[in-house]
Amino acid sequence: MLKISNLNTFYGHIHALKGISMEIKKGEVVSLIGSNGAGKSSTLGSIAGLVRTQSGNVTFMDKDITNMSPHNIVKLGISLSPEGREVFPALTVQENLRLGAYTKKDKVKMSESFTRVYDLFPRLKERIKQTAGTLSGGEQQMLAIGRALMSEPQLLMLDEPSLGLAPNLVLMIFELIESINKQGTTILLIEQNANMALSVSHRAYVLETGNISMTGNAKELANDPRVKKAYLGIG
Amino acid sequence: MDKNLEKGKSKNFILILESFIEKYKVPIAGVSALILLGLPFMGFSQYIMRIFIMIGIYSMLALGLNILTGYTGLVSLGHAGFYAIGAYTASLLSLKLGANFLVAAIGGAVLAAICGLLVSLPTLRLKGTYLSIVTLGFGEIVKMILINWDKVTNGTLGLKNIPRPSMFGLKLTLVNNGMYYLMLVLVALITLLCTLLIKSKIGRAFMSIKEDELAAIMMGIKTTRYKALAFVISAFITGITGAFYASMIGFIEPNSFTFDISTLIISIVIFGGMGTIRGMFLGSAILIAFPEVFRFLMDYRFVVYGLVLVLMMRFRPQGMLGWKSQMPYKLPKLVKESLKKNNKDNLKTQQI
Amino acid sequence: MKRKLSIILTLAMVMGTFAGCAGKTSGTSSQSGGKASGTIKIAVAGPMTGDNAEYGKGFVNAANMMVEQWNAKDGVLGKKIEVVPYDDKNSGEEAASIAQKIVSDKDIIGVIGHFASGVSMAAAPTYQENKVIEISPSASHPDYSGMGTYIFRNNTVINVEAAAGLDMAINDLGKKNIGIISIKTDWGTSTSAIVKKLVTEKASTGVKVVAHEEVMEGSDDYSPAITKLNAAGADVVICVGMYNLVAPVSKQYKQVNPNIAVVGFSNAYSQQLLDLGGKAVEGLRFPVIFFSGSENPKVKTYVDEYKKRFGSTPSALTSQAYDSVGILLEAIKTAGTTDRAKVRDAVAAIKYDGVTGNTVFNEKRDVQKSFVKVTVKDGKFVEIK
Amino acid sequence: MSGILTRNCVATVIIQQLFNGLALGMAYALIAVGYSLVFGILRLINFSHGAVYAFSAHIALLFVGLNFGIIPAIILSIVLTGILGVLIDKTALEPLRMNNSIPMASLITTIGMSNIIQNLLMIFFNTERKSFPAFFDFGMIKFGSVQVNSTQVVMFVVSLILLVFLTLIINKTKLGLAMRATEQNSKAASLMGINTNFVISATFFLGGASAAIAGVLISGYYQIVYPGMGFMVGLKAFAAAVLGGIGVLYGSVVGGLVVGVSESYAATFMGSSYRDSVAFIILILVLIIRPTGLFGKKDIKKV
Amino acid sequence: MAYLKVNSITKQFGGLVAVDKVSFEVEKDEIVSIIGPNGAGKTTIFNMLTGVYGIDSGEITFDGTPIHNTMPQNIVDIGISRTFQNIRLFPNMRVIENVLVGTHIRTKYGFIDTLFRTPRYKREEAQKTLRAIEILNSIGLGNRINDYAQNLPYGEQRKVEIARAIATDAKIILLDEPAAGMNPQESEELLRFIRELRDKGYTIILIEHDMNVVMNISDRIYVIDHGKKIAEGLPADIAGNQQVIEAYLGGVKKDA
Repeated sequence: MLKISNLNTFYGHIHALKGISMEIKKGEVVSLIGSNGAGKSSTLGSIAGLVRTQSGNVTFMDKDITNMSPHNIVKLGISLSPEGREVFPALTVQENLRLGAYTKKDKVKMSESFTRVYDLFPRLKERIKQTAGTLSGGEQQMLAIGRALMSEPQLLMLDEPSLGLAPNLVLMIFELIESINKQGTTILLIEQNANMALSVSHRAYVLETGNISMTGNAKELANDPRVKKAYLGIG
Repeated sequence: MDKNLEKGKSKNFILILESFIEKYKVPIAGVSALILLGLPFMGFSQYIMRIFIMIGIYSMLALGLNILTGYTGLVSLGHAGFYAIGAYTASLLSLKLGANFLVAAIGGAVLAAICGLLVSLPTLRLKGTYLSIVTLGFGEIVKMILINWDKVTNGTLGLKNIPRPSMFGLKLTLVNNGMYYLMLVLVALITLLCTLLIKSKIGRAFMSIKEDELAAIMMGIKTTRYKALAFVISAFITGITGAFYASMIGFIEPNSFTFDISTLIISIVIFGGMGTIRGMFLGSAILIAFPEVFRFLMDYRFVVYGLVLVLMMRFRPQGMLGWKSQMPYKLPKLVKESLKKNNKDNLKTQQI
Repeated sequence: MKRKLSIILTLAMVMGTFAGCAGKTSGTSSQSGGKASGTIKIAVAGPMTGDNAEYGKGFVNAANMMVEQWNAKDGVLGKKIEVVPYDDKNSGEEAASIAQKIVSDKDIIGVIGHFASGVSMAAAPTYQENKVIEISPSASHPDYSGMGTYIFRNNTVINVEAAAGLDMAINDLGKKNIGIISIKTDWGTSTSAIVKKLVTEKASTGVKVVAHEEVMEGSDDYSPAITKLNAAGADVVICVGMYNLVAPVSKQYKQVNPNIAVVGFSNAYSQQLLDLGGKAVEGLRFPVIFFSGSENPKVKTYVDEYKKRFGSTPSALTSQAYDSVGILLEAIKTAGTTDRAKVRDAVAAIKYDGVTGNTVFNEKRDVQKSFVKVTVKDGKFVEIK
Repeated sequence: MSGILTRNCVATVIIQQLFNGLALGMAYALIAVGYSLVFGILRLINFSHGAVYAFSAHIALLFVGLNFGIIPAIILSIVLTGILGVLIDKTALEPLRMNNSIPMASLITTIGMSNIIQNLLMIFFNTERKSFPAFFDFGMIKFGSVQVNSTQVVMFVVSLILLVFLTLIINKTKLGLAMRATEQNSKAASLMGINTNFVISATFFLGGASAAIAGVLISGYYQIVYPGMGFMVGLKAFAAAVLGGIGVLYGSVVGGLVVGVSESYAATFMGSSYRDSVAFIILILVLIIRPTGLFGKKDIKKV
Repeated sequence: MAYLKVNSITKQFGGLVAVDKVSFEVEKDEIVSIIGPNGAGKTTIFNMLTGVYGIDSGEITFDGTPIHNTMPQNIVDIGISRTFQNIRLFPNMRVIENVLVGTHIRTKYGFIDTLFRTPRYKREEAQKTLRAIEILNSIGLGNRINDYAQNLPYGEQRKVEIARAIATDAKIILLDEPAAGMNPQESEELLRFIRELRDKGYTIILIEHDMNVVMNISDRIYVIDHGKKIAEGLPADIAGNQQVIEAYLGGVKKDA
């Protein structure tokens, strides 16, 4: 479904992605793990059109989307829930979600999306009129994921969804990821919490200073001593 | 990829240019000095000489604003206010108290600097645009005071017959090119002042504030104090320039110091290249000469002027000469000597 | 690509600058080096661009008309006359710079301009130092003509005009409670001061200034000032400003008090006053030295010609510029030489009968003229007999 | 001077000046809205706004002169001025955003644009002051000894309606939602599928259109139009916008009214030559006490 | 008395308690790590230590002197310096200039010295430049002094930041995720360097995610979660602490 080949990205003079290639198939949960600054967010940014790439290309469902502008990429069915949640603090929960469905013209479909998201996150339903800035961290994360789901994406990209959440919430978020995936959405996940990420993923890529250092089946990677040592501190 | 390649190329170009200048700096400096000193003898008309003086004046103004905006990152839209304070104070000192130019100019500069301090104090807690807005307001308020404080400033009638400077018993005028040489001296002094400041811990503190104020604070830099200092120095230079301008033009009125002047100064700073000293000269040379050279455009010349600003920002926002030096950092002499010695003494200092 | 473009841009600009400077230098030096060529040049300096461009352009129009008449009769001293316009943007700084440019052209005998007093005064020292005659058709600052012996003013001196205006307010209209609204410029400030002084001298007759308001040029909203004058009980307003003050003040005042009488000054005398003021300026009175509706055949031909060529009625200032050119040319003719010192003496001694009446310069190089009283009736200027 | 004024008169003057100030203030508010809209979304002082305002008045005058009728002329002016706003953004500012230029570059660009527009106006319309028809003059309305001009009333009412209308657009429409989203976080907004460049251009259109309405109203009030008309008014309206908290619409209204009324009183009690600076004095005082203006929100900054 | 003593400090943002009654102590010449999941409040603690934020309650003492709610500049002067989670160098200044800014607070010449290039100016400027070169050499950036900070690769930018912190003559250096973005060799090098620093008499407080680094280098570890301290002890203790594993390493592994 999504194919990245030989992608190079620079931030100023920093070579953030050094020719990475990867692929995601329909229905998969793929995670991207690696330490801070390894290039995980740059990868998502390059796919979503936020970061301009210098060379290489990104294709989505056989369509070249390299360096397309973000709003057009959203229309094609890719949605990103960015790191740090980035909800619109002065807007209400309802308005935030409404913005998630900005590209949808159909009123009926939109209300379906609302129902789906409120079903997934009953907490948000209780806070419809509250401004997003007043929500707790966990609620904001739910809102960010819910917002990304509003456009009914084919590919959902989540950047550190468990960041700063209490353990029980983290568990809940990962359960959600699984259930969203079961509903048919393909997911690309960035997580620092490698254990958790690998537990819900089918496959994973390990990024290290702009290069993919390992890739493979999630279970195998979780048991790989190198991964354990580098990212779990065990062994 | 191409972009990076091109960047590499232009870096090389700058390096070659800079090494060339470095290599031949003595002859280049000599020739430039000779040209500048010899200009009056090259048969230029007084009109052209006058444009040269105006370029000098605006170079000084730009150098002054550059300290504040180019190095410290504080954008002032009210420098015409400091310019006016310098001009009026100096003129009043020489008209009413008969002070000679030097005393009057320093008086003007000091008052401008004091006003710079006063403006800086409340504005230092303001960020970015808001600070610019307050300086804009300051410029307008200065104008209002000049208009309404009739008893001292003579209101809208302005001050006239401002005496020309006398030095060593010689009255400096445009005709005997005294004003031109005085301008050269002032420009040289102000350039020296700026260079000395920039290449010191003070300059580094200024730049660090512009680059990242919080990081500067965390390095122990008393940012409030340095921002105020930047205001004071900037206003001081602008004030001196005002004094020189007044004695050159002989007649000043509140309308000589409008918002347009403030924007012209800032345009020069950006046009030439913020945070560089060389840029200020080229910036003012071009923007001051522009309306003169393009007089034949008549009505359209200020349209073209606007267009030049817009295009410039679009294609070269760092300014004409706004490149970063590619030459190695200039180490102080003492350091070079001791490094040489250390090299002989082997690499014992390789550890902390 | 972009970099190349910008480098080209940079180079082009730098080259342009130097080429421009150089070009100019060679041009001027050849002129100053050689003998005066076959034409006599008159510079017209004023705002050709910017906020007051209408005045500068009016000066140029008038000058061209006058010069063409002379050229049709073989010019002066057998040489063709050329008008060279200079734009000073009504800024002292630009004017001073232009003055340098003008004085470096040896063919230029004199300058008609500049427009505002402050601007004229910034340029005057240069003319004086270089012995170039400056005749300003509009400068009104009391000290202007005192700047030097080559500095002339072909605009009425305020004292005389102020007295004429006041006379209309007090004697013709029979009003006693005078309100003054004046523009905060050198001219406005000094004129209103003179009016006030004159009123004080007549205090015994019960005339008094009930309020004086100074307004900024181009504020457009004069209601605060008007409210104050009205509350102070003014029954006549002396409006010290150009048409752009008199018209809106009349408009805004008449909305508050339809019976207010307004007296203006000759500077406000222009077609635009009628265009801008409409009905509100009906009944407005002011003294002028130039009256476009005059029966005087000389004035009539001039006005008709001007209208035909430029589509509007010439204003007082434009007409003074017209006469100023005439004065200068006449003086050259009288002097019989282009030697500026001699021409200057001829100007000082001239008796010129132009469209703005008889012009004679006094020892202060100011003009003394008689005034015609004019009012607005049915959208036209009418002389009060 | 006050010796001549009776006490009753003083009261009348005070009330009268209040009305004068309110009408003027509402006009400032309308122009201020344009600054505020653009600042809200781009954090940029759009120095070309004053020239845009002057442009609108000239366009309206042009079409009135061509016998289009008053209403069509006004509508054309609003539309064309809005388009001018969009043009400024598209030709000059959008490329800068794409290049991630420093904020100062945009500032200088708007100064350059202001130069271009104002000088083109001077070339095509001449510099003299031109008479503008008094569209809304239906005579004076008297309240006791206080008189209010009908144009003042129209100005106040139309401005109020317009501001309510703008508020509705911003709070109730999809475009408004997109505007608010872009304002708060343009990166996140683009991730929602919002074409932020389009939204910014739309903002410039609204800014231009509101300047045009202000242009028509104010010109109808003073009945004077000239290319330089936007300069001082623009600076003061800008001060008003900052005073109220730039980026906040009702802040602009309050700011405009404060500037208008205080100017009016400054002219009464200090003299008209002080009025132009009153806006700036109040502005500076307010900014010292509240660095983001009366109703401005604090930018939340992360360390 | 501990060298640096943090006693029950609390910080609230709005309704959110970011740091809740956290206490810890650092002895001289120690390397102490503070770990915890992202968003746990570690950086907030650094911000309170360095004076960026005031504290709502509690106290911080350094060598017996209370330093909470003091201006950041004074805290640098006292001898605490830091690096940032997201590198905050002066990007358009050269590497050596960045480090020279670090020496600013220890450079005593004044305005007049600057203008007249007095011997005092020359002497101090030379001393500080030498010191900067020395620090940069020791951290392996000797060949980079002429480069502009923004042109350096990520890992080297981190090092410059550390060099800049050292240049303030700090006694305690706070490192906020110094190993982030470094490859294993670079981390290894960094580890060695931090140890060397400790041996030279610097006290180090570290926020780090790279467990390799943390476990290998720390003398003691504090674990923060949700603004609260949940554990403290030697690396070995922490690695075995069930609460820590749950909070930090990602809790219950499901059927994976």
